Amino acid sequence: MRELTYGQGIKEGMRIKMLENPDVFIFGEDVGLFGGCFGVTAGLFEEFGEKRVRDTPISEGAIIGAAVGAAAVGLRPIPELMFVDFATVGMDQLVNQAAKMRYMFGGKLKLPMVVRLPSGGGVAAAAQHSQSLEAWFTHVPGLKVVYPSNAQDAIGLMLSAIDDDNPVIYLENKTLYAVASQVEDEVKPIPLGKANIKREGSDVTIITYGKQVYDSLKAAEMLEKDGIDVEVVDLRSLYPLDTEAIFESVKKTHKVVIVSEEAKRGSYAGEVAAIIADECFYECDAPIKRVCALNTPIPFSGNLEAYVLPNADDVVQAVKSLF
Amino acid sequence: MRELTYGQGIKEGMRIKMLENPDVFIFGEDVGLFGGCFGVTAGLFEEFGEKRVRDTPISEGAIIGAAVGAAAVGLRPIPELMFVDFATVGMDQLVNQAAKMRYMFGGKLKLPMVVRLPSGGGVAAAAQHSQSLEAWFTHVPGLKVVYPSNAQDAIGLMLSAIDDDNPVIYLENKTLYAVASQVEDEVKPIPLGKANIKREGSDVTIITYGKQVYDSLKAAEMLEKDGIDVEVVDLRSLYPLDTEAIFESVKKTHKVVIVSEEAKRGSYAGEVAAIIADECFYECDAPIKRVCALNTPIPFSGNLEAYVLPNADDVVQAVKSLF
Amino acid sequence: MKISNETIIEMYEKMVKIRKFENRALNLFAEGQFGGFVHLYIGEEAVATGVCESLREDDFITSTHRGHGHIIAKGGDLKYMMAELYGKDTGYCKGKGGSMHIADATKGILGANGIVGAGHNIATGAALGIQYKGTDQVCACFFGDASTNQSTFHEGLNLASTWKLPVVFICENNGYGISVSQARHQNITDISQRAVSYNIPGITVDGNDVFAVFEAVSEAVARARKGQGPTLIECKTYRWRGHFEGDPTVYRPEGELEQWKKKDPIPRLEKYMLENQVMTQEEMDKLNEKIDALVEEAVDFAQASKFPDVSSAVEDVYTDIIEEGRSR
Amino acid sequence: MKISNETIIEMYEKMVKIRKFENRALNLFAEGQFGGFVHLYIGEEAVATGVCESLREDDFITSTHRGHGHIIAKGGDLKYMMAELYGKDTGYCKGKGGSMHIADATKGILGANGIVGAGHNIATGAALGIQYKGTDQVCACFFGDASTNQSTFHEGLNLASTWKLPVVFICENNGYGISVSQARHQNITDISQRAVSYNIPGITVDGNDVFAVFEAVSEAVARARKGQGPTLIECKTYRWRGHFEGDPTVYRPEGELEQWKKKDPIPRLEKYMLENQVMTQEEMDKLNEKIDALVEEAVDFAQASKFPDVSSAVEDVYTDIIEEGRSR
Ligand SMILES: Cc1ncc(C[n+]2csc(CCOP(=O)(O)OP(=O)(O)O)c2C)c(N)n1
Ligand SMILES: Cc1ncc(C[n+]2csc(CCOP(=O)(O)OP(=O)(O)O)c2C)c(N)n1
Ligand SMILES: [Mg+2]
Ligand SMILES: [Mg+2]
Repeated sequence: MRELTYGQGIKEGMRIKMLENPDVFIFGEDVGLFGGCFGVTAGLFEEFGEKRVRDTPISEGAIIGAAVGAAAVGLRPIPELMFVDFATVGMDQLVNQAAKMRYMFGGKLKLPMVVRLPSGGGVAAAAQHSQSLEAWFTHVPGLKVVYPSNAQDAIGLMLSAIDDDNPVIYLENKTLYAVASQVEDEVKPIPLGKANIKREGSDVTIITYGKQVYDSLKAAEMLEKDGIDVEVVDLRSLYPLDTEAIFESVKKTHKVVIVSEEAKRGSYAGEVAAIIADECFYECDAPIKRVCALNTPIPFSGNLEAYVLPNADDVVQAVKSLF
Repeated sequence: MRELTYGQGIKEGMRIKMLENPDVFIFGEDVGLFGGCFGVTAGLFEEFGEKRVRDTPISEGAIIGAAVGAAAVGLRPIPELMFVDFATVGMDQLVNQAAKMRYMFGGKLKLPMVVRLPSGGGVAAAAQHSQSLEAWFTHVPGLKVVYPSNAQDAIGLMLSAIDDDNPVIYLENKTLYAVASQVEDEVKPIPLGKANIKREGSDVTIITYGKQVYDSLKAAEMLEKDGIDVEVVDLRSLYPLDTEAIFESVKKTHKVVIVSEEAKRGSYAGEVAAIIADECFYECDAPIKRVCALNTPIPFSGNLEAYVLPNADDVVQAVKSLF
Repeated sequence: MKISNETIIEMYEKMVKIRKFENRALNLFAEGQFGGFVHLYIGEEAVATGVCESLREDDFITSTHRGHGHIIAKGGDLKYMMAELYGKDTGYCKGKGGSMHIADATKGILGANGIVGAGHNIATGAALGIQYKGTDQVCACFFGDASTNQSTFHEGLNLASTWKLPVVFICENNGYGISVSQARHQNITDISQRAVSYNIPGITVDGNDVFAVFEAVSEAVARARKGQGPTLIECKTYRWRGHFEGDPTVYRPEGELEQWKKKDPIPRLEKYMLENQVMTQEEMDKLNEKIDALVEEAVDFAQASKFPDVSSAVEDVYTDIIEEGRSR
Repeated sequence: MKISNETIIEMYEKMVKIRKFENRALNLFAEGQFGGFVHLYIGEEAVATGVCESLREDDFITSTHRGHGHIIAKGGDLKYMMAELYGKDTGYCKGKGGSMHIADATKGILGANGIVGAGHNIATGAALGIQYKGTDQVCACFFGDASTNQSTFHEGLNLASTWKLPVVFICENNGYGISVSQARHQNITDISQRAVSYNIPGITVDGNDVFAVFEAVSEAVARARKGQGPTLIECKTYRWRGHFEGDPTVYRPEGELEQWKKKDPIPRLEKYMLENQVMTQEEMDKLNEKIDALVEEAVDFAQASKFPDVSSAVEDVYTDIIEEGRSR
């Protein structure tokens, strides 16, 4: 075992595949000498050179669109956008091209590409640099979506994402980049679609991912003092979704809280709730709760932002409301 | 009373406000002499002239972005995109500018604009011209979203949307344009956030909007023969959402099916299900069902498209599964 | 530039093939044999032909909503194309794509596209792939005049020029984006001027002169193969039909279409071929008959083919996941 | 062009105001008094100043992530600006926006913007609004060199030129988009060349020469007011600080910053004013002191202000709906 930050984990995943497969390469704004806006690609430019770690002009449409073209002719690009918020600029390329090309062309093309998108708030970056947009991507047939919460998952999911022959949206939480955790010496690929039970419990299931895994684990500890035994499920992969793991947990606890950092309205958390409310309805003995951000853009001022984003206390309160 | 098509209703709503308020104007691709891709603006160019019904170059980003700028300096633009699928090209302008500007600027600006977006499948237009993307827009704080199902609602919602001081996404179903229905001689504005009970019933609630209102009503008739008494709620306004009407109906029927044309995964239908599963849980005595399109892009071939899109039979089957 | 007779005949064959395919599609659509949006290429045949004749089989193209001509010129098979228009199982896309999404990766055809301007970035990306792999392939990117106002035009040309990618940008300036004439959708007349923004060669040619197109593109392709970067080539031409089948074309000034019909690229080439003894009238007639037969064969093939089984609707979203069907 | 002494003094005052505000913000940020992304304008003061001096109070501007200079030059109040950097209730945006989103509609400031390139279309839309209303206002649109590769640059300039809208496009070419030098992000040297794509005047000026900026923009503004459409003006300049506070600027060639510091627009203007008796050294010193006091007043104001009450977080999303808060 060794300690790695989340950011280092993402990098290690990419590096392993770049060493293994010359068709894997990175491009995006300031990913080269600068090492990426959040330092994730630092050192890769020096190691692999400009051909494989390439700075682009500021045109998110060109970044995603060029990835589509490069993937279509046989490469495995890893485009990076600086913030998930800028996916709005390359949305056509992602949704109407990358996600649909294989289907529109009758399955006669594959598009292996991993789109890295730093997400989430908490760094006083305000409304246009703090969003969580997983609900958009998970709504689009043709995309796969992952969201690691720690260094080991970051590596394992990256290895699988790069090997995948389909476009994979790889979401990263920017407050986690510097968070260190234990990692196996040799990390194996984590199959897309496998959730991870971070904490076993029998009274209530918290389903979450990304940064909220930490808030949820903290809430679980707080709730333990009140005698509530919480199970925490880290989805890791948002599509495909590990419904089996979810249903198994719900069958055990009969209560569910879903925690995410998205604006609550139209959230991916809602999709998870809807799936449970349909396919696991009779196992639930209490309302299916969501703890999300408030339905506002993310404000700049620290206290406002903290109020808008969900935290462990909010999770505790939601769980308690079920008992 | 008189008969109008859905398309004529949309036009009448715009026309009334254009006559009333010189600040209201229309622009978009081929909205002028051509009368719009679906003929909705036909005649307005002749009536109001090029200043108020203006053809644009093909740049959806410029269309939405210019609407933002024009609204910011005091006008009430009605930009039209030809297909909702092209919102992907103007997504930044819609999501990061129109939706957030007021909030980011501390409430010191208002942005009255109505963005018209023809939606849905059923016309053999394939994957890039057939989507239903309401889930994206309803997820974005700062946007309001309406989706009329008939001529009268089309007028009433348009009147309110144009008068609204906030950006309103006005979704239109393209298979409904030519569908005629009865309309009051003088149509009053329909407040945003008010659902319409299209059919009263006591056994099950179908929540729907747009084209699926028709499928749902048809299903209700079919189910009547089996002795199932169906209530059909036409949401009309997706945000703000008339949760009161929904909860009232659920309290009566205790069973819910939500019907929409979206890809099921991450759908707005899921949001409605999630709200009920939280706030109305104890009133439900059966799984909350969704009937949506399959999780695929929309295929071209008629039989494939028909299979992918939901229809009355699918609704019947879903309802029956609850009894 | 000396163009061999063989090349000229090949180009003639392609142009006639496109014209006949499109005319047949036009009638079949009018008969209601298939639906959807169908955008025909009649009148513009010299562009696709001159461009694709400059390419090798292992080169790539990206196409548009008006793609039939590009695909035929790059070697697409009429049978699979027609079957796709019908939405049949044997079509290029197994009926999932239709007219706007025909693709054939084996021929380097990266697909027609329903999003105006989508090709600019995809072609640039394909060229990035080529440069990365270090081969001497190129990618030709077709697009219309009105698409040069789309975001992607700028993004694609900027990236391609900055990285000196092997892509040739082919603007088919037919004077309109649907109903909006060029003068109303942009403030310039020669779109090739836009090359200045990227410091790449920009050239305008008569798009109804297949030789002019072939020569300009051949030169651009040679530059691209040598690593000298992209070129923007504007081909002025005209579409004879409405924007899509069903368009009443109210926006056309009277007489405009007739003027352009006089510049029909096919009789123009025929005249040249006869005058220069490239082909005799008899040989041409024979070739035309052969193509008629090919087109009929394609129609028969399409009509005889089955519609896809509905179960296939949930396939091909991913390489590895088959989605749930309606039975659930 | 004869520039009055009054105008020169006004411009000098604005430039010094910007410089001092930014230097103070720099220190306050380093002290940890506030967080977020802060992009400073030091070194580029002549651009915002020359531009805004050409405008009337009822004209509009759109700004960028690097917006402080534009806002000060257009008449923004240092107090409300500083309070916004602190995220205070008294800030321009009540603490909801921060450095990247300062706006003041009463001064025609349509807002700083965190999305690179967002202004191109918004400014074009504001100009559309002006043209629609038939006033003779104009909108000036600020943006960086690297933003001219963004989709929006092309969309905005194309629409504005096609419709002859009263907008002046001001490119602040400081040679970099974050770490990427112009030579690596585009294939051209003079961005004003891109005007050719839209058939509008394009001109490059020394962005550190406030007179050159003022003259070029004044002319463009006059054209715009007369309904003659947009102009693209490139101002070559340099940012002294990192891209954002905290950027180690590893990408800068040695000596580059020092070279540019020699071209500091402020001493250059001071020299001119002294030589031409526009102001005496004493008067200048006095003005500097006055501005120092204004900046300190702003800091005091910001520090003394309260943070917004959390209940305000759910306000201002809409004009009419207040969202639910955490209490629910
Ligand atoms: C992003 C996008 N916007 C609008 C459309 C609708 N549309 C389809 S073709 C077309 C006109 C294209 O004109 P041009 O690029 O000149 O090509 P042409 O049809 O003349 O060959 C438009 C507006 C679209 N398909 N995609
Ligand atoms: C759409 C978008 N892409 C990327 C960024 C990240 N970003 C912020 S500023 C910047 C560089 C801008 O360079 P330039 O336009 O030259 O302005 P400058 O910072 O030099 O003033 C980048 C890449 C962003 N904010 N928005
Ligand atoms: Mg055209
Ligand atoms: Mg710059």
